Amino acid sequence: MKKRLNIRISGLGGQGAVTAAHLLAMAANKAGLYSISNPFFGAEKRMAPAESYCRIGPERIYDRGELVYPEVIMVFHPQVITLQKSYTAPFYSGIKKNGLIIINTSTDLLTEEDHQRLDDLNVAVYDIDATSLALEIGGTELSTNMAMIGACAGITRVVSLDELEKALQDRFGKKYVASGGTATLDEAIKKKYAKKEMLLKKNMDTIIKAYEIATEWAQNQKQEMAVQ
Amino acid sequence: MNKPVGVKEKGVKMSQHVKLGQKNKKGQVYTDIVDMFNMPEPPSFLTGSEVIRDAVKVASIDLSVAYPITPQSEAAALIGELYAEGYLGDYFRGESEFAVMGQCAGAAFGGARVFTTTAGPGTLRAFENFPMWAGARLPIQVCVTCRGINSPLTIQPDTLEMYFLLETGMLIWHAETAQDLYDYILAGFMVAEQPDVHLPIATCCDGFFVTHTKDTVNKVPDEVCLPPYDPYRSPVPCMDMENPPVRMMRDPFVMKSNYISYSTHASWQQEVRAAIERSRKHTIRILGSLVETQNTDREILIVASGTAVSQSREAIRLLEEEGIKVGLVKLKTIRPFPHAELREATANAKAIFVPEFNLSGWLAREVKACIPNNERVHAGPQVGGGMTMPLEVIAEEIKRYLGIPTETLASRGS
Amino acid sequence: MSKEKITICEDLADIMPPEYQELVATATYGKEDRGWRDVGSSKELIESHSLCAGCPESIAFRYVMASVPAPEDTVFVGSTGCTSLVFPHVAIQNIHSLFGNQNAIASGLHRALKVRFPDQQKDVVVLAGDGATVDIGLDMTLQSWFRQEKFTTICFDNELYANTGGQESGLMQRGFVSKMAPAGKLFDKVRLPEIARESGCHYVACLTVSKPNRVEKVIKNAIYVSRVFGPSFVQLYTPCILEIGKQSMEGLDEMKDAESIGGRFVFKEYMTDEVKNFLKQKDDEDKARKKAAKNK
Amino acid sequence: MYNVAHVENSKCTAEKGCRLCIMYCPEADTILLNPETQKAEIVIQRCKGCELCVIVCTTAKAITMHPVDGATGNILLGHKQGEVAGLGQAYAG
Repeated sequence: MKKRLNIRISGLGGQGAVTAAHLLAMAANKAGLYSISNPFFGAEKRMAPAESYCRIGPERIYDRGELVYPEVIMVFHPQVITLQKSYTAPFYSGIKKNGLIIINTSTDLLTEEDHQRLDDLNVAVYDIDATSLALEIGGTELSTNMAMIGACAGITRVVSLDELEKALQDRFGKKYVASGGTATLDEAIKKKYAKKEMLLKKNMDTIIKAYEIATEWAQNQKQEMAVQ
Repeated sequence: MNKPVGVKEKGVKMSQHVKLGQKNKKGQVYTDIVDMFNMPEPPSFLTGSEVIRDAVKVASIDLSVAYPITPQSEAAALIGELYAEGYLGDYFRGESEFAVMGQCAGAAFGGARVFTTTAGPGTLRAFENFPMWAGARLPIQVCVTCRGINSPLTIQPDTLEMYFLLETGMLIWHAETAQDLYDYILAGFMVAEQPDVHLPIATCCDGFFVTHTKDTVNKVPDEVCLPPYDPYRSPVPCMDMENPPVRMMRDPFVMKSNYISYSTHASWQQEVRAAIERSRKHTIRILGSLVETQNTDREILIVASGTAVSQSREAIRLLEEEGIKVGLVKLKTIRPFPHAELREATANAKAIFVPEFNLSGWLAREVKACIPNNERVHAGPQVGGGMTMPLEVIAEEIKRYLGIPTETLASRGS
Repeated sequence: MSKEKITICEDLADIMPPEYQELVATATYGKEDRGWRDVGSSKELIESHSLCAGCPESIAFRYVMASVPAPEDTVFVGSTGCTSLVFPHVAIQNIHSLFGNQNAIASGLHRALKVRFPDQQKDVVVLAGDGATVDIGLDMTLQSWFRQEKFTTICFDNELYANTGGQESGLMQRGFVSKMAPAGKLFDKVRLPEIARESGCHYVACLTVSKPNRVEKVIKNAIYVSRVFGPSFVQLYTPCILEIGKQSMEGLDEMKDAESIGGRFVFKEYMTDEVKNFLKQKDDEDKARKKAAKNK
Repeated sequence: MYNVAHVENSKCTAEKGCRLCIMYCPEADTILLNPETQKAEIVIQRCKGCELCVIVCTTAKAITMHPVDGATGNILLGHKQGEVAGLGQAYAG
């Protein structure tokens, strides 16, 4: 793999953007790679802008904090773009050449100007209706983050499905240290499923499905992506 | 006392010389700190807050007082869980940082090993206590998870509060990573409690960058722990009515305007500062050195502490790709300040950059005050208010000095 | 345990100051039923200090030190003020840390002593002025009561900041003209005993120090109650004769005036029924013990 | 020049159980009970001369105030009492 993959995740509070970054980092950790993940250091509230960051690479990573120059940007919610619920404007500022943007949407949200700018940087944009996918397979919108992780891994191949499953086990399979809001959401998602195994399985299914369709998209891409 | 004292008959409490190898009530084996560091577990992937909890778990702490303030709240709450599991003698929530630090002082006066955490505005609210701790020679450890302190309200990381702590008479260590934080918390007690040191210690880390970031950490096994604190090895009497003297002073100098009072206070302050210096040898024994250096033979050096070191490491890597060679000096301790080490490491440098997570540039000033030909020191880059310091920004600063044209970095807004 | 902790090493005995030698010889550490009656014939736990001649606070100090039931296992926590001029001369370990945080210090200290000596009774007693207790330290005073910390808080109420030169304090009476209240204090004396009761103190007393036997009883009650039930509070009127313009020998009369009917310091005592029974039982036991000792 | 207290043994009723001056003296260990004579006794170097003992010794009137020789620290019994330690006077206005 490349020296470093920097992933910036923009979403709304409660969508699991922080959990997604932790899962990706944890999966990389399981794969024997180095990784660091952290949230944007704010007082995140439900439906307010939320950002998280994940850095993965084959060497010890020291860089931390906000990711200003990412290779991958994931947008978990259309309002990040449409209502500017984002810490950065435009949401793709700082994206590196040949980078990748994954947006959870059913329709194209970008203006012509946006497209032009991203084309100039040779940035690939992948729209995926992750929320519908989450509802369909996971049975709840709360699994949107799983679909997004799956898509990210499917395109970048930075971690495998196996490692993601191990990370999922780690995160939801045992006692986890989480602050107030995250702990409440953990409880909510646990209640959605009668059993913990169901939670793990449904979420994994969502990851796999997104992984597969994203892989297919990536294979059909003619664009050279820095992230592969 | 040179007269033999029958401890049991007299009911006098003597030092509890707990032997290494004995077990505590949780079954943990009292172990020398250096040996502890030589028995690492498989690496764990943890946030800094979890790392604080795990260090406390093996630190034989008697008492901890908590108060919520971001970003240390999570760690303080996790210590509470350890208390519920029986790893601490007592734990409670105080009413404000000023009170918390007072409660910590009371417990330390009573002979307990005390740990607490604070951040940013809390550090400043508590401030009156810190010089008092040092003056009373209380070896309390406070983990300072640095956070902005200015108005308007911020909760972002910013190391300005360390500047305020510099002259409190405390030991001040600055952790770069979660690993550092873990090691410093354990080593911190061992150094701070030495009879010839016996001072409070602030183990500082950059909030969020360390506390809320998941990172790889090598811990020691949970089955070992630090030897307990022995208050009767203190250079000042423990306030438990178990040891003499029970009467403090024959002629107190408090509030007296005379030369005896002046020189008592002056020599006491000198003694506190001397004790800081005496901590060096203990720190070196446990942590190896007060600094960490890389390629100090190079003409350009970065001197930094805390997370700024991490960002510098990445910047050096980035510059290396372009053929620009830069060396690094990481300062582990800020008090004592590693004067000799820094002078030696920077002897051949033509330019010294001091990147900092605050706009006051206090570390650059400390460096300037310490080395000859200090026009070599370039204070910066500096970021304030808690923003991250992209490696590109450090690299740009150095390239500008070298006269290498750089593309203007895209700002985050437009 | 009684005096072993202060025993002098024989080899050093000749260089120890006479005041310390007296402590070893005749002080009342470990004496059962020690009290104000011991003064005059035993070494007191307080040495000559720099309070003003005739200061009622120094009388109060004498009574408190004579009344503490177990000085050999008591630690005092003081605060900044006139009291901090006396504490260095007290032969009980004591802590001065800052101004106002005395109840926080005591909370930490008491808990540490409980952790270190789980099977021993160690008394922690806070003794601070009204500025420290009610103004700057009110938060920590109240919170230690809310938390039900098991120690006694004593407030030496002289109704002003004496050590800094007579400024208005929260416990000053309304209308009193003082520094920082040039037109007279505009609000009432803070009703601390009532606040203490509502804040969870199990035993509260408010009185002057004009009667040593009463002070002794109150101090002992407060400490006994704090051992078993939780926080207790004693407010003692110790007028600052200097700042209220009295002569050095007029302090006693001032206190007697203040405690007479209609005065600010009419003796007040509050306790829960539980505490009342406890103290009565303790009284009966003491009496029986003393009687038995007499008959021996 | 300042005053210290002096107890006239012939008037002192300590042997009958009176402890008023011992009790009300603000200073510790300053008025002691002499175990042999059973009379109250002033420790001159501790006495600050506040005169409170004179106030409480109303019945026996056994205590009087006398100046102290600055050089020797001895009580000058023959001399008339000097000005009292009227600390509050400056404020009495």
